[in-house]
Amino acid sequence: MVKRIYIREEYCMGCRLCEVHCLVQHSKTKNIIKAYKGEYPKPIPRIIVEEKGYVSFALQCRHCEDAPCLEACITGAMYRDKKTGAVLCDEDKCIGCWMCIMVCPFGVISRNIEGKKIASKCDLCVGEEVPVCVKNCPNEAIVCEEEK
Amino acid sequence: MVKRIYIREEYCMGCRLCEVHCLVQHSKTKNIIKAYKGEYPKPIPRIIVEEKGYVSFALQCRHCEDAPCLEACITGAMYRDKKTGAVLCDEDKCIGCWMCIMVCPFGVISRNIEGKKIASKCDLCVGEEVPVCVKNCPNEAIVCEEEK
Amino acid sequence: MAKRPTPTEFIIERDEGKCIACQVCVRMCSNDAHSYDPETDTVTSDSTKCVGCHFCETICPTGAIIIKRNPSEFKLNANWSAQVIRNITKQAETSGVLLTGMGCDKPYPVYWDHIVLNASQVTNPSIDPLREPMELRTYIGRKPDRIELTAHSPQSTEKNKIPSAMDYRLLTKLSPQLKLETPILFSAMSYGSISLNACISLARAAKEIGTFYNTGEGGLHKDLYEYGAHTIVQVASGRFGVHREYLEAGAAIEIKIGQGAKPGIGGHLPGEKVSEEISQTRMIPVGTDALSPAPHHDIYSIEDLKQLIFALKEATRYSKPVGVKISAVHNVAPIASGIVRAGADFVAIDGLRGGTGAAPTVIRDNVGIPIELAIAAVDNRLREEGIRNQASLIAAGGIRSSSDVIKAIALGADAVYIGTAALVAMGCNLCQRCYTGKCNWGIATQDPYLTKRLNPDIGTRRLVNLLRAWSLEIKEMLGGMGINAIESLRGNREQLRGVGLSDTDLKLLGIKPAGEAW
Amino acid sequence: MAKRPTPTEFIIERDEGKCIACQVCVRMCSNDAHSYDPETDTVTSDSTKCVGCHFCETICPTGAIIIKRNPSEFKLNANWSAQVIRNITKQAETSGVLLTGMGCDKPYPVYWDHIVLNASQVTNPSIDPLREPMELRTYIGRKPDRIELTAHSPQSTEKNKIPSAMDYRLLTKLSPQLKLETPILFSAMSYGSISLNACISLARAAKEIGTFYNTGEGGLHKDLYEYGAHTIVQVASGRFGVHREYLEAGAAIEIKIGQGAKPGIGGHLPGEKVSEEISQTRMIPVGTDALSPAPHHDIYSIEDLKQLIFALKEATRYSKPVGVKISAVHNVAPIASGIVRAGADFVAIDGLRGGTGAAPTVIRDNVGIPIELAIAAVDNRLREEGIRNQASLIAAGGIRSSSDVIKAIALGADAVYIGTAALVAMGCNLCQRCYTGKCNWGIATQDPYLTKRLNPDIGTRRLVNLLRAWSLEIKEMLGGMGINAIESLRGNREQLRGVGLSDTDLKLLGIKPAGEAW
Repeated sequence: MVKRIYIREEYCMGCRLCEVHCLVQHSKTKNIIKAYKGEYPKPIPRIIVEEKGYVSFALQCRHCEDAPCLEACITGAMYRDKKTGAVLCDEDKCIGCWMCIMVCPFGVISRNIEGKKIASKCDLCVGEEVPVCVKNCPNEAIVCEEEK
Repeated sequence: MVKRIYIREEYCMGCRLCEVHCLVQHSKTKNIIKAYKGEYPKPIPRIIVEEKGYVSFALQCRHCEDAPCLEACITGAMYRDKKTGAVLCDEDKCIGCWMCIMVCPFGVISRNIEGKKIASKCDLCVGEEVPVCVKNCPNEAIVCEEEK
Repeated sequence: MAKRPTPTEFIIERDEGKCIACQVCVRMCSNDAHSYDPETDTVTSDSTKCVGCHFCETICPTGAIIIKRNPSEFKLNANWSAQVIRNITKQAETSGVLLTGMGCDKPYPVYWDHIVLNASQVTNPSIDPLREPMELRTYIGRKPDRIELTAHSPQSTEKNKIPSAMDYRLLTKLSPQLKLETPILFSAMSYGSISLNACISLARAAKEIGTFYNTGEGGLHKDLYEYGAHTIVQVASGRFGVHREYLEAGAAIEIKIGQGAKPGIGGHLPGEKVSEEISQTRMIPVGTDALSPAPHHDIYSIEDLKQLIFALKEATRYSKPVGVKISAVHNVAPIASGIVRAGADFVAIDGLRGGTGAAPTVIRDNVGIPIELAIAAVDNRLREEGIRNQASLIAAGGIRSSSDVIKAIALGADAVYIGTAALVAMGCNLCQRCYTGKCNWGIATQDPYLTKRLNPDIGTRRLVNLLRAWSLEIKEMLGGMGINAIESLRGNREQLRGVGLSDTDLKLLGIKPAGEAW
Repeated sequence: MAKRPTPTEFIIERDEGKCIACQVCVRMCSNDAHSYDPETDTVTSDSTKCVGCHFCETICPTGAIIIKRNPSEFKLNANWSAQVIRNITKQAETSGVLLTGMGCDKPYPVYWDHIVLNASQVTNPSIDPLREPMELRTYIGRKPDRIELTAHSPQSTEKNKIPSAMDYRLLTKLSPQLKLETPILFSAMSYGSISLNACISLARAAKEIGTFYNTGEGGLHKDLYEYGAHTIVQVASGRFGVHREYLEAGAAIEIKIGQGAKPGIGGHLPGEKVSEEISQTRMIPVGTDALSPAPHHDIYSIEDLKQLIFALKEATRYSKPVGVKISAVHNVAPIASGIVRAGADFVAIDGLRGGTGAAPTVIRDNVGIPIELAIAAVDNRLREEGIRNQASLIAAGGIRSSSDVIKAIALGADAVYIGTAALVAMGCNLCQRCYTGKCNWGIATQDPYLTKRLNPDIGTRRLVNLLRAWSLEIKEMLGGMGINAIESLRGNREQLRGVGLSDTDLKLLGIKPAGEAW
């Protein structure tokens, strides 16, 4: 079964700790202080908190069943992991053409341009039992559940 | 009615906080620490505290009814604001000839020479309800009243 | 000096080596104590704005923030403390009554801390609560003066049958009771003084544990009706939110006469907190101040109170207990006696250290008596008058731990209310600024940006954890005394001994000094 | 070591990131603790010069300065504290009496902090002072033993007319009274010990609030005559500034026998403070020491005191109350009784914690008794002797808050004097260096560079604010008790209960312990 990350928007405080921990998780050192103060290229988070007034929610790749980015990718960098069903980006193959970004209906793929140009997106924290955004949300506003 | 700033000299402690706040008000950032530590040209106060023995008082442009600086100004930079009756210096027009300084009977116009040379004087804190020297005097020794 | 700069009570210490300028603190502080300067890509703090709630310190992902008390120190003086000087300074500037939140913070003696518990040695066996059953179940309500039974006609015709409980029928009509699985209830905290998420957390936790929460004078929000079986609905001097469905929804009704934090004083929810939802729940227009008068304007005597008690009993067809909450004042014992005689099924007594959302500091810190003395006085008085069984006694006001609970029960209480302890479980760090409505923990606020910080799933879990932990500890202490039911400890003051108390204290508490045997 | 460097009592912490070198601190410190180095454009501080007045910390525009106590710590010792060691060291170097300012700072018990107040619950209604009238008005002066009235010949000839107050005429001749709108007066603080601006602030605030200030033994500066109707003029052992116009200017006269900070000790205004203006006001040559003897050299007995009381009454044609101020000493009750019998219209009693401009530290901290015990003792004694009505009782000495005021009145005082609290309202932070004449706040100084720091417009406003705030709080507390006039609380010790007091304390204070009903 594919696990999905859901946001319980009524409890998202807008603190953006999910962004912080996502960035650290996807840094080279995985050390929060080095990730922010020492790394080049500067890592970027793959989850984005949207805010309007007092409403806020965290958003990241939905790992769509019928994912437009998979079709749009011209190098085959974007692929679906067989085991987890997650849509992943093979950074070695990615050439930074941004086609995926243009077709993504949720706007959750980012340009990562500090080093080699690549598309940056949620990978459900490959290798972690629970994605770090879920684990570190102080208000349990981000949950990881089997697809409903 | 023209508002004038008056000094109640018997309560002027000589702390010079009026100078500090005047400087900050006329700085670019209006941030006290940046105004003192980071700005170029370094802003200067438009109010000056005079001291002799234990007598001290703050002095700034009296916005004279018959202002010699208005007549002395060769570029027309010095002008009287119609609404408030304040004598103001248009810094774009001012060429720093210092004629105004020479004719001022109170000696309350200063040379500002760190950037473009201009004459620097009290503008009654354009846009503020109460001039900052009045608002920030810890002993209420500076008051702003309709002309008596 | 005309107006001094705001005295800085706390210092925000930021470890620049650890700060990653992620701005979580900037986003989260409702007092705007932190700010980000994009020019320098640094976060700086303005300590004068810090209230000491420790939210930023708690949430900072690198532990870069430490909140310290500002040591700004005057000359050492046992009488003119920094706080006295600051209070006078503030009043010289504002001419106003000093306001505060939470309970009395002055160092009056805490009698709990001068009472020790007994345990079994040799002459009676202690009990291991993990192996043997241990009963904390408590019933709140009027107990009959005597029980009348009739022997059933035995169903079987066997001779010499030993009669069992089944063979008897209860003739006495029992009064309605609240059944508590642990002798701890959540104190009255109104929707308005705390957020709906906080109310929901309390309600769910009460349901899960098998106890009760109390609405305070805030009415019952529509989302809370489902927890009615675990709700004590309050009727106070403003009568806000009181209507038929409200009374019927609750498992019990409490008439609030007074509260420990501000005896003799009314309440005031400022209009800016009266949102659409609160307006509907309290039945007052949006944006109007909710003023609870100091007295009930229809209760000037015990006789008046009796009328209200029975009006409420009538309205609910004598189906639920009706109690009265008072603050512990000098005459608490005779007043409680009057209340019991007026027909109350329980009396809740709130002591000097009881909390509040807002009170004049001078009232909070100087009016009323400590709850320990009040429990002893009331229990004594009711026993002397032979009416102790006619009502249950709920003690409140600064209960901080399971040992406070067990000592309160041994002194004579049937159960305790906890308010501040429940708030702490939900996150509160007692910065005492509840009255500002800017609670960073999402508890004492109605600001939708702040209230969502309290996820009621988490709130419920934490409250349930707290009550489970205390209940376990109470069982351990009971077991140590060789007692297997909290009922057997109630009013059993022989299990208590005083340490460091005067003779008068011991006499009033009705306990012996440590060192004296039974 | 022949002479040690001055011990550093405080540490000046300067945050270099915030210091903008504006030099406000440099200009303002009368102790020259800060200095500017133009070479490096930085301000540095010499902590050894800091007295802990916190003026620089308060005025610094960027909050760059924090004043801390120097933690310089000796080996922990409950008996030989750092202060004891420093005092001995100082005396080993100077061979002098240790001097200090303000009141006793030693941790003798403060009984106010062991007394709680009552509030109404059920059996009597509390009162909301915002909705109902609440009377704080207080009259100071001798009250008649009994009132005689005659019925007026009714103006109308109507039959069965119900007589109104207008139909009666008072036959009893009433003694002169001071009318206070709130039961708080400003204590004696002389022009000389404090600046004229401070005196003007007190006088104006007294006028605005409707109460009184007290000249102390400093005479009446010509600028203060206009506040005569709100002035109590003092006659003390030095008789400085006493003349006919002075006596006539005041609303009441106070004979000063003693003061709480230095019972049994005289006063001493050093010659350097005797400026032209002070010389004229005190009627002594410029630059001479103003020495007030310890005793009045013409008062060695109650009979002598009686002569002075009546001399002053004669001099003012019995038109104003004449009172006597004593410090609270062991025999305060019989002494007060003697004073009342000698004809005093009020007795002011100044307790152990009362302040001063200068006193030997050893006297200040060791002589006299706490005011709480003195009030109770004097009130008891006067009641027992049936002469309580013959004089009003003004309590003084360390009243810090509205709760101290209300407790003093419930114990038996008619009103209280506040001195230190008034100084704090004007800016004082109790650095206790009044005797140096270098008060940075412009209060306890005659240096024209410093006195102008206290703008009397601001001083007046702050004092008025303080009295308004306290009056409001007193009304709230009274209302909570269900009492609508301060007169009904006076000597009403049932409204008080002791917490953490010994049986003897309770007996002497004449109050019951918390937990005991009426």
